[in-house]
Amino acid sequence: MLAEYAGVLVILVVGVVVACAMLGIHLLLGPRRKFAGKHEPFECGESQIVSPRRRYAVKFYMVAILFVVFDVEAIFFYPWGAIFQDLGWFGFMTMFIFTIPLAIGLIYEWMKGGLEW
Amino acid sequence: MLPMNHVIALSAILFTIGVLGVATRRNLIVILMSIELMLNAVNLAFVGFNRIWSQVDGAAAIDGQIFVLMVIAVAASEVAVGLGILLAMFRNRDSVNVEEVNLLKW
Amino acid sequence: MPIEPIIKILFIFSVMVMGLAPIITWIERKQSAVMQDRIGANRADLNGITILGLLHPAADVIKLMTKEDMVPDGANRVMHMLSPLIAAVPAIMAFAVIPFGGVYVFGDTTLNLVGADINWGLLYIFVLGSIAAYGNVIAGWSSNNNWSMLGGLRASAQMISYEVTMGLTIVGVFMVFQTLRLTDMALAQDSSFRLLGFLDLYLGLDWGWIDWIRVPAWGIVYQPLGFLMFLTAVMAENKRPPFDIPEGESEIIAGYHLEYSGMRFGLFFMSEFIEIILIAALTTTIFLGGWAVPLLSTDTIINGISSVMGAGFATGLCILIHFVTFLLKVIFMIWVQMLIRWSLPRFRYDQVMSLCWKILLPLSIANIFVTGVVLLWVKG
Amino acid sequence: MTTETILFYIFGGLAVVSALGMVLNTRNTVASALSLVVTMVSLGAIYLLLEAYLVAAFQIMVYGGAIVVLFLFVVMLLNLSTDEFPPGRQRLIKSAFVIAGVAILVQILIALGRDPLLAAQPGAVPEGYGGYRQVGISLYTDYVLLVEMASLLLLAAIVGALILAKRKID
Repeated sequence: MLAEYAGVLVILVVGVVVACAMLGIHLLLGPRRKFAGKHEPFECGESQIVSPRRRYAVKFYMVAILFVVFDVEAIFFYPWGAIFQDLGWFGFMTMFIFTIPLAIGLIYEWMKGGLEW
Repeated sequence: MLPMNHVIALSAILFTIGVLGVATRRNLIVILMSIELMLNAVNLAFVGFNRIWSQVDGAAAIDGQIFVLMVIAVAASEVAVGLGILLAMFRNRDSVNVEEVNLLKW
Repeated sequence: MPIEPIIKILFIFSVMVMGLAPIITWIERKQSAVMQDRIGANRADLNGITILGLLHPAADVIKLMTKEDMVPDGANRVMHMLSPLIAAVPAIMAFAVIPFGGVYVFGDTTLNLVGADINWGLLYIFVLGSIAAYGNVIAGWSSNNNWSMLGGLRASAQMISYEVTMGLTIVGVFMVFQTLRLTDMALAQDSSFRLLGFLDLYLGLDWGWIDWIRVPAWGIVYQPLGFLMFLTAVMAENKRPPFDIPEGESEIIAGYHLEYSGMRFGLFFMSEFIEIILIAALTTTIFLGGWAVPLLSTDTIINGISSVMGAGFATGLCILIHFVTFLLKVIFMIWVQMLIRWSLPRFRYDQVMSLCWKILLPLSIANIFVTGVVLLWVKG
Repeated sequence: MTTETILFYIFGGLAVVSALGMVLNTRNTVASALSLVVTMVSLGAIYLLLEAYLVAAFQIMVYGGAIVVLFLFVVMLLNLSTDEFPPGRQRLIKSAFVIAGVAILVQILIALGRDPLLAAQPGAVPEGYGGYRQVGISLYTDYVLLVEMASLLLLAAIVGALILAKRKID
């Protein structure tokens, strides 16, 4: 059973080794000249006025909520799509009914302004 | 072939870690993450037991994995609503410490 | 450890990642130069030999390697180091399931030209995509910089939004080909059908030339809308112009990789280019017939050549033809992406988000159900 | 030991260590969330070893890729980077919790070691076990009602989350 996934393991190893090697060579070759001010976070020539560790708009959270819900919807679609022709009209109606509440949810969010930026 | 008792033992260990997280931590986010961990431990047990009973009366049985899919759907809804509650709580109390939420109404 | 997957993986890795990725930085420069009526990259030279500017990728690598490795004050050092790896490694790993050739029979052995022939190959790519989203958000968070943080949040919001759409736009293809395995999808497209076949099937017109007007049975023929939506979604997922809001230079300087220098930045940069190749390879495999030569199926090619040369040689030549076809299609799709990138101005953030949630998502669900009705109607 | 067993112990160990890292890390909640990602991905790998392919993919996509992203967003948006263990008397009570929990766990583990059913090796799986075809057929014939219920649950989640979070935070 593992034979199919041997390729995945190999490419995981290859990818990690190559990426780490790139970072490693860079660490060896790059110069190291530190002085005060150089390592300050870049802020268009100013010193940092506010810390980035602060609160941000909640809209990002709304997008993430929608994403989680629709990602779960999508995982129900994948196996359904791949066996669709075996399921026939019954499967079609199943998924149609499955989609209706989610469509209502999307429309509700749309109407409430959850999709506006 | 995997040692099945170790799979189930791993599930038990993860579940215990989740329980201890819920019991000891005060940050609501970490508590929710521990709940996710507990759900995952149960999922592991479902998949493991499904692997043991992969055939019932000669027919392939997949019910454990179906349950895992359902748990995934439940966990997604739980997280969405739970974090919504967390945001509401943060707005009102300016904290996500569960011990400061001791009023039924504010 | 079997030796066969190692060879196949190393082959596709060296061709697609190590070979093509530096070259497309050159393609991009030349393409932009052509479109802006300039000459383009031609300065890097060895003793006056420039080879059309092809030395620029090498110069880039040398430059990135010899820059100082900077970590800003107040940054989280471990995560600052880790996030370029999280962005680059999944992009590389996705090539394991891309078939770069079909299934060939040599006597009693079969050769399947794909690194890992996974049953759920397409989902494997989605899985890697969902992991890759962490690279940007961690980069933004760990840099201790306002612009980086905003860029990281924008990047992850955009990536997760388009991940859902990307998944749903492709369900129509699953429904047509009835598989999640990329090898099977490519094999299913290694054929053609009669464009006017309905004339003699339904109308009983028995004209001889109907057989000659053939169309390759590619995904793009079955799912033209799906192809357009998928291309849009994956290009937005890759965060390149016109969807480069997370790194919009004019607004948030460079976004999440603002505080990255040298090869750490290079890995982000490289992962974007690897993803261009991945998008090209993926759309080729799913929609453009993969390695299949248009209108010439594998059997036709092998039978045609083996009547002259012998079966073993014919199969070998067929492998070569298929691989070259695949590579040409991939380069064509890379060129299409470059064309889009240099033609369109950047969208606003709200436009990108409404394109995803208000247009692509409803359209892709409608596409799924229309495909379903048509499929069931045709199958009776 | 076969390769699969070795991989199982590697990923199982990774899962336990990162789960502990999530629970014990009080200084940095972002790191906690990222530890949780490692747990989820290791569990996905273990599902693969248990030949539950589709579930493994969905585990990493939804848990690793979606749910933890949501956690990470909330941690970052609210800047909840620190937390501390409770002081004083409560610490005593919670230590009792920990000891009781570990004691029960040890009991369970001992019981598991003696279980004859789990000690026996499971047989080979039937053809197509855990693939999308088998799971899909089962899901869309025997468990159709469950699928429809899941969709209603997700609708409830969207509406609930929107109502709870719709007011602006700052």
